[in-house]
Amino acid sequence: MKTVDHTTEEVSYLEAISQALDEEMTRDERVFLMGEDIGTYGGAFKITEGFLQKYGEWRVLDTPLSESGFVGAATGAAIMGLRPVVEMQFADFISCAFDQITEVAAKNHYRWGAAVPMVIRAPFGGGVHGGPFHSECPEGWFFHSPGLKLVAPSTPYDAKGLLKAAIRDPNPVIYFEHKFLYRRIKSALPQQDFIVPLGKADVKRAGSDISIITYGAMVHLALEAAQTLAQEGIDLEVVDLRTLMPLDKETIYSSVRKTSKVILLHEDNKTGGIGAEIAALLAEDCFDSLDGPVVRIAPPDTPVPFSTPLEEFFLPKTSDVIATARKLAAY
Amino acid sequence: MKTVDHTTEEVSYLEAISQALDEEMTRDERVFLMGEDIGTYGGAFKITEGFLQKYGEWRVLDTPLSESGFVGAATGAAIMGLRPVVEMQFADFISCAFDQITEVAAKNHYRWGAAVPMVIRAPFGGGVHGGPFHSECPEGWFFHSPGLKLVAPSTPYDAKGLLKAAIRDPNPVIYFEHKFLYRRIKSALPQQDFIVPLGKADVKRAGSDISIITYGAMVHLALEAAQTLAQEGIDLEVVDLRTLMPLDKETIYSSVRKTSKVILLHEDNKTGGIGAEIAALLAEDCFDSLDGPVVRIAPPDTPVPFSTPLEEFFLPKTSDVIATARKLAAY
Amino acid sequence: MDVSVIAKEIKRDDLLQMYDYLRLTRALEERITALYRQGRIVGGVYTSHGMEAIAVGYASALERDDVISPFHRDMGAFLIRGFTPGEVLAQYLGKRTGPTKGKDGNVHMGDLKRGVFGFVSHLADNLPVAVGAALAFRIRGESRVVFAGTGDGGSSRGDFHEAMNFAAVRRLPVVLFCNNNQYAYSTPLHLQMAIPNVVDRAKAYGMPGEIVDGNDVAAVYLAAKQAIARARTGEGPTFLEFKTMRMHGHSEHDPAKYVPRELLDEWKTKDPILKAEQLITQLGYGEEAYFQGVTERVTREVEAGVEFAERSPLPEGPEVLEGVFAMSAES
Amino acid sequence: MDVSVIAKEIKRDDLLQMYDYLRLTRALEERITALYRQGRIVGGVYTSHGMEAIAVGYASALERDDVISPFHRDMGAFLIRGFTPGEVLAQYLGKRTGPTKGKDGNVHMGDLKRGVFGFVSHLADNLPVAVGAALAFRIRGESRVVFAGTGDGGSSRGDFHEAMNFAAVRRLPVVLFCNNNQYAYSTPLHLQMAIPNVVDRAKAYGMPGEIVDGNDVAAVYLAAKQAIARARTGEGPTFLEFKTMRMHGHSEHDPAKYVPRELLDEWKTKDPILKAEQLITQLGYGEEAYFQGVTERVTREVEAGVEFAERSPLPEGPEVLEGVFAMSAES
Ligand SMILES: Cc1ncc(C[n+]2csc(CCOP(=O)(O)OP(=O)(O)O)c2C)c(N)n1
Ligand SMILES: Cc1ncc(C[n+]2csc(CCOP(=O)(O)OP(=O)(O)O)c2C)c(N)n1
Ligand SMILES: [Mg+2]
Ligand SMILES: [Mg+2]
Repeated sequence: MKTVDHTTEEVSYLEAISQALDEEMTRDERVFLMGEDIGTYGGAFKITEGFLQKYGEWRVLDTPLSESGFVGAATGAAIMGLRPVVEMQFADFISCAFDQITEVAAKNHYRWGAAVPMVIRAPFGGGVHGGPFHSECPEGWFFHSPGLKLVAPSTPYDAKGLLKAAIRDPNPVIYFEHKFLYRRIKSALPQQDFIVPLGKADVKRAGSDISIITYGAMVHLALEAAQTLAQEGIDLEVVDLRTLMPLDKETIYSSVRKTSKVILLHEDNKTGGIGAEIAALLAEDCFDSLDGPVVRIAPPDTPVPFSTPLEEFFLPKTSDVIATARKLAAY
Repeated sequence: MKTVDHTTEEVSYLEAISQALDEEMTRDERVFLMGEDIGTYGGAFKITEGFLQKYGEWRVLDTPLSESGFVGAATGAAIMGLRPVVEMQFADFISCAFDQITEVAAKNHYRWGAAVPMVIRAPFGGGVHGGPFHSECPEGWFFHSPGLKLVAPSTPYDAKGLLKAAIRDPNPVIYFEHKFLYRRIKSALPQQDFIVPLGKADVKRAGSDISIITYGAMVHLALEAAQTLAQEGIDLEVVDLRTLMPLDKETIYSSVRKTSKVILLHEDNKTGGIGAEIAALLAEDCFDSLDGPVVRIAPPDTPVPFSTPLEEFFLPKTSDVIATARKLAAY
Repeated sequence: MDVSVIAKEIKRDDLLQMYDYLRLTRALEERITALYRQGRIVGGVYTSHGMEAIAVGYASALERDDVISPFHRDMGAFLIRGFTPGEVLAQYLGKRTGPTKGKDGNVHMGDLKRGVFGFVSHLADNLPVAVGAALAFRIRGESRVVFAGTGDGGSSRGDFHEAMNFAAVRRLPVVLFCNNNQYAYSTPLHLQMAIPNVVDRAKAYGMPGEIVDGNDVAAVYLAAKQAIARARTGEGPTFLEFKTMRMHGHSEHDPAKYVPRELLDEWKTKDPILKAEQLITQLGYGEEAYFQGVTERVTREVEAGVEFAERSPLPEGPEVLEGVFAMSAES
Repeated sequence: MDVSVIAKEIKRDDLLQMYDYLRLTRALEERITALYRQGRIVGGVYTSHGMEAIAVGYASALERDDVISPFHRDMGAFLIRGFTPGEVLAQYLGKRTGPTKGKDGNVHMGDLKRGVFGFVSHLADNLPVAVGAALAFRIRGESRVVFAGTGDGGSSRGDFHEAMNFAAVRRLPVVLFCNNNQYAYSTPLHLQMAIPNVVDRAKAYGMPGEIVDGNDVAAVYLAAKQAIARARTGEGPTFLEFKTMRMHGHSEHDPAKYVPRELLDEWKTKDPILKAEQLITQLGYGEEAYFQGVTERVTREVEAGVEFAERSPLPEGPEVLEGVFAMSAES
């Protein structure tokens, strides 16, 4: 997978998403886009800038303000053989389409055998002073709904490869793209077509002392902490889940069996987050390999606050990871 | 709390809910009811039979088929000082009101200080041949949404006492009442007014070998299993959570510290269910007390199937609990 | 409807075939009701008794390539699309030979090959999905049409609004209908809406609407034909309100005491089968003996179906685990 | 509006006070925009520039005891309800002295004591809630009224439908309005709805509706007065469409290149402040010098507000944890 031919210019996480959409639309005429302001305006974050001109108004549909309606419509179009990619203007508004996603799209194949090859793009996460309604991490809700796949890339490479894989997948996939990363990280990408397969985690840094299992923007926090900790002789292994559902238990377990100590890090609220599930899996399946408590680092159970000092307090910080890792190393 | 004066006739779980509503409406004129078919018809399960005649059409409102609309309306009425109790005809339809519950009601007090003293009654659970849309256990979604309290009684006593407490609580509370229990269990109740405080679990059976932590209909499974296991010398402690949010960590932890072995049992899908959170809490806070893997018993990650053999396979069974407990006891 | 118009507009064979399906629907549902009373049906039973002309009329007006997203009282549509009484009964008995293989129950049948979408309990959820199927036809430039409906009750849901609006804005090839049978469960129209006719809702979307006698299969057929033709020629969506009356309880367990006797008596005289027989007699297409022949035929068909269904195997427990995710989009 | 009608129907002081608030709104929002350009605002800025007459007009028409559920461009309503420029600016700067103490941002301010509900980003979510407040008034027999709005965009959401319908069915004391400023973000009306006027939506609910010149504060005031009177006297809800134009970008970061220059030029001549000044001059209530006096006064007020806000403390991190749950319903 990673025999990569780094010949392109550096592209941002945001550009990687644009490229994936563009390439898939060119490759497969069944792929089309729906969402608020994605056409003329090119999307609130400009990910689909120029797409309307290139693909026309029937493949780039500006919709009325109706998340439930257009997710439902995407489901119907997907059932009929198209490959819709729907944009939530902010992931927060996915609550308006919750019923269509969990009750219709997720259960459709199970109930009567018709596949729903649909992607919902959900720009999520905090650190952008968005407050309670423009910063949410809604993946926890959907993690608990059988029939959905969930993806959350942390790098331009993964962002592009996972989005392409999601579009080609025959199931409803929610693609959580982190707003904070959009323009903050860049890397060169292979020139040839590539995908990152769904369901495969990626060890972003190999280490021997503690496994930190995370995804999305938090991966960068973990990597930062790992650098500092390395100087103290604490060797962190950073596992980037990439796909949240289905979880790559194999990679998780083999990392934990190696290190015996685990930190679970996410930006979604702590209680009932994906970290809880991983802790439960480990307590059940890797109990004998654990050499210390399984520690979660996640925001408190509150909405995402608006004001800068509040949001800073709320979000996990590199220093939290460092402090936790030190304690765990000493356990 | 349990210095109970058992002077009433035996009442069913369903009657206990009716009584709680009736008594609270009499006690507090701010309490009123909204929902589909709760007036003239007395509710799909006849819980509010006779209420319309007794309290009139402005305290027992038959609504249009609009879960989002009437949960939103209840929120507004609650903000203005009333105490709405809203009925979902089946818990499954709560997905239609998901956005109002998680984005408006749950966050309101946090955002601008206005309390939302509202109760949403959600008849949930399987075992009634309801299929994918009339059997759901949706508590996992809401467990992950800060600002909501969640309740799930297993007995007529708890059903009555918790509903009264929920109505008196100044926060949005989702009250999960198990359809399977409605007419299947009965007990005598105290004649005087009583509540079961939110946030307190109840040890339904004290035991020394294994803690089984559960709620709702599954409590009865656990108690049944405990009887069988007792004959084999395995002494199960059955912890009935009763309130799912906030969790009574104290009772959970003290049970686990006593027994050192844990089974988590619920009817909600396994992945991302409440069992996951409890396992995570234990792995973090009681790691040193654990003498074996933390085992979850829960349905697989599928919708609730319709046909009898499928639903039987899907739902946890007493025999599952027994088999798991034996294995764990031998660990 | 004027008989001379009907003679001109509807072919003799078509009318007789519709009569056949009216009778088959009635016979099948009466058999299902009887089985229900014997306790042999799994789950609930919602019939189209007295409303059979709607599904029979519209499904007869469609081309084979068109798609139906039926309402929960549209048994006739399934039969016309080739679901045999045996398959239907197998579905009601939770057998593996039912269209959902026991995964879902009663009218929740769907089959992409036969152009019928599976019904979702959550009312009106199927409308955005149907509109999306029409969007797929529009995007691909196919001259296919979607026919999709809800009840008077369902028309109060947000998804109705979002679906209607989106269909109108994009002028999609879809016919949306409301089966107005005066009640949503126990809730009469005046507690559901403050308008005299559901068709008034269409005005909010700039969509043409029409009131049709839902008990007159010829009227339904001709109105559907016209709306379908508009959709097919790119003139956009139409809304049809079929006036009718629910003659049984909401489901077979409901004695429907809340419905005034006189209302039922009045509508009994408008029974769609009676009406069709009068028409056929007037047109000289058949009389007593002919009708008797149909009786015998449909009875045989239904009984053969019962036999098939009862002989059919139940699914095996582990089949629960199959089908949550699609392996390929081609189903 | 006919000047003689206005002279008769609106008191001189009331008109002059509305003019004051138009100017204060404009001055405050221009100051906020300037601060935004300097990078001193936390989060986004959505202004009512060119639309100030709507909130000023309707809020002036209400009694003190009535409740407002404002739209996101209704700054004037906050000012009229006694939110000082200092408090508002503190909110925009995320200070503890803002109405949400830094928990939420920009126009998401609410205060029960001042009868203003906090805005929820999810458009139209506030409408069912507002309708519920009106329901509380109806249940308690109070003669209070709710005024609540959304945008042309928001009127496509399901919650708009469910709120409108419920208000109409129960004839609740609420005025619902749409601020039709021609665009939802970048999306023009014709991609949002297939009707010429948003007011056409009211017909679906049997609710009287009226089109009002939203740039004429006198017209807004009088139309609001009339609708409020209807609501107060038990005649039920009214829908008002205020025609106006968004003169800035959707938010201050948006250059709004998608809006034709000519449209803006045309609407510039209809500026609500210009219109109000013409009216005041015509009526002989004031002229140049008077207007100049107002300019000085509002400038002073705004500058005092800036000073207050900048001097105000930020919240401390741990305040994040406060307020998720209400301790008592009395806030
Ligand atoms: C969203 C939702 N809420 C509640 C229900 C429960 N329910 C099932 S049918 C029904 C009444 C439906 O009335 P209508 O739409 O008029 O259809 P009818 O049964 O009269 O044909 C209700 C409330 C549901 N299926 N979906
Ligand atoms: C449910 C929902 N989806 C998307 C958004 C993002 N969004 C914020 S404002 C806006 C456009 C609103 O248009 P309109 O209702 O006409 O109000 P205006 O801003 O024009 O006054 C959008 C799409 C939102 N706030 N809520
Ligand atoms: Mg009906
Ligand atoms: Mg607008």
